Amino acid sequence: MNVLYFAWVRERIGHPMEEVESEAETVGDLVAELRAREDRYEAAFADVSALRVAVDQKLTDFDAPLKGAREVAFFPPMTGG
Amino acid sequence: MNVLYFAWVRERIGHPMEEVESEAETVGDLVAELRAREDRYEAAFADVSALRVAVDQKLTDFDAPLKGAREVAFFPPMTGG
Amino acid sequence: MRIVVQEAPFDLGDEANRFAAGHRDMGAIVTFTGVVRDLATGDLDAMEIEHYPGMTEAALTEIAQQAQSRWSLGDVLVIHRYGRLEPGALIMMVATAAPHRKDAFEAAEYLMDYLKSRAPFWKKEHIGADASWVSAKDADEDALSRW
Amino acid sequence: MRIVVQEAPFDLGDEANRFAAGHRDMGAIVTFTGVVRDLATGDLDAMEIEHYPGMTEAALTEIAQQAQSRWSLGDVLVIHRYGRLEPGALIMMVATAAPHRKDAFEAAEYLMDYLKSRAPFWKKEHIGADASWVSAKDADEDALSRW
Repeated sequence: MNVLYFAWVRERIGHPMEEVESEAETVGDLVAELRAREDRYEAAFADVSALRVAVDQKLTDFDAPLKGAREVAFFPPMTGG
Repeated sequence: MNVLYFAWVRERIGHPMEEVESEAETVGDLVAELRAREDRYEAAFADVSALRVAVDQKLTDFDAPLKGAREVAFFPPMTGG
Repeated sequence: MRIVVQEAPFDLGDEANRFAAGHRDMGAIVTFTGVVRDLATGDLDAMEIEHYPGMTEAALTEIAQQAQSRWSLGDVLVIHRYGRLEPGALIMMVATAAPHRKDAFEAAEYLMDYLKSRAPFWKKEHIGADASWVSAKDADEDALSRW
Repeated sequence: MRIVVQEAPFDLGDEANRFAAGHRDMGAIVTFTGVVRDLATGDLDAMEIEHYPGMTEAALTEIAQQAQSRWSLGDVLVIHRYGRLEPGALIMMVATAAPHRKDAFEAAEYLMDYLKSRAPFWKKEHIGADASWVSAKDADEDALSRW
């Protein structure tokens, strides 16, 4: 699946998008896999309460299942308007 | 003093303004004097609760004193906006 | 603060742009525009608006000053027309500029609530040969109680 | 309903006039415009707005549809820019048209509250060589609880 990062999450990880092969069942499982990769992922995901997640462009939470998901995005709380 | 009428009060009385010589102490006293004049005044002032009054261009109530007043206006509840 | 009472039409876009251009240090700009709405039956010929020259300007100025004292505002604009207006015509507008959106919204609603029931305007509907004064709504009077 | 996400500037007056012209059967038109506000210190060079192409449009459309299902509205407009904006630039606007002012006001406030915290935009302030992401405000999250 494609994993996207925005704002300071993107800056900490160092790129806006990557393709990830994963059997993770939930968003939380995917986060655990990513954190185990490298320090910059650990830094980005250290405090999950400061993050928001969208699966296939819909806001959801870290318990959400990933079955069939094509796109997962991580970002800080939004500041539009 | 000048007495002004607006909207249906003006239409019932038949003119928008008149000069009135009066020793009335309050707006209510002035209304009583006007009602005693002619049927069209009686018709306009029959239900004072349906009317609003301004003295010298400031909204007030029927107990308001008229001492020194130069302009009194009677009209229905306002419908601006 | 700018208060305008006029018979002539005004251009919403021009007014909104001029108001916004003067307040680029404000984060939030709200406008409200009132339009002459046709009746459900579609047979309104015109809305006639009578006002009380002199008192109208004074009342609108006082309402705008009250809004400025209650909220943190950069500016207030009120434009209100009188005379004979056809369906679709713009009757009036208010605009507020504030550092934050809550102030801009609340002040605009306050201006509208007071302008409805405390500024000396009266509306008369013309339908064919008939004409009738629009009654004040209890809901408009009640709206003042929240402020 | 019209949802626009663009880098280019927009003209508030043109948009307000176009929106109003399409809704002369609505009695009430409300607009909200957000402006890049300089800091108190006056040294903001630019506000950079990042967004999530695709999701942004979907999120704004859903927010607008929610507003239309909750209030009696004739129409909704949302315009939001992204990219680098200088102080004084217009960031975004919403407009609502409704038969009555209460619906137009409430729907516009609802759109703004959701757009602030539920549409995927992120702001970054550039001050000289420094740049920092704007933190979400608790007050903005709390504002959602009233709906």
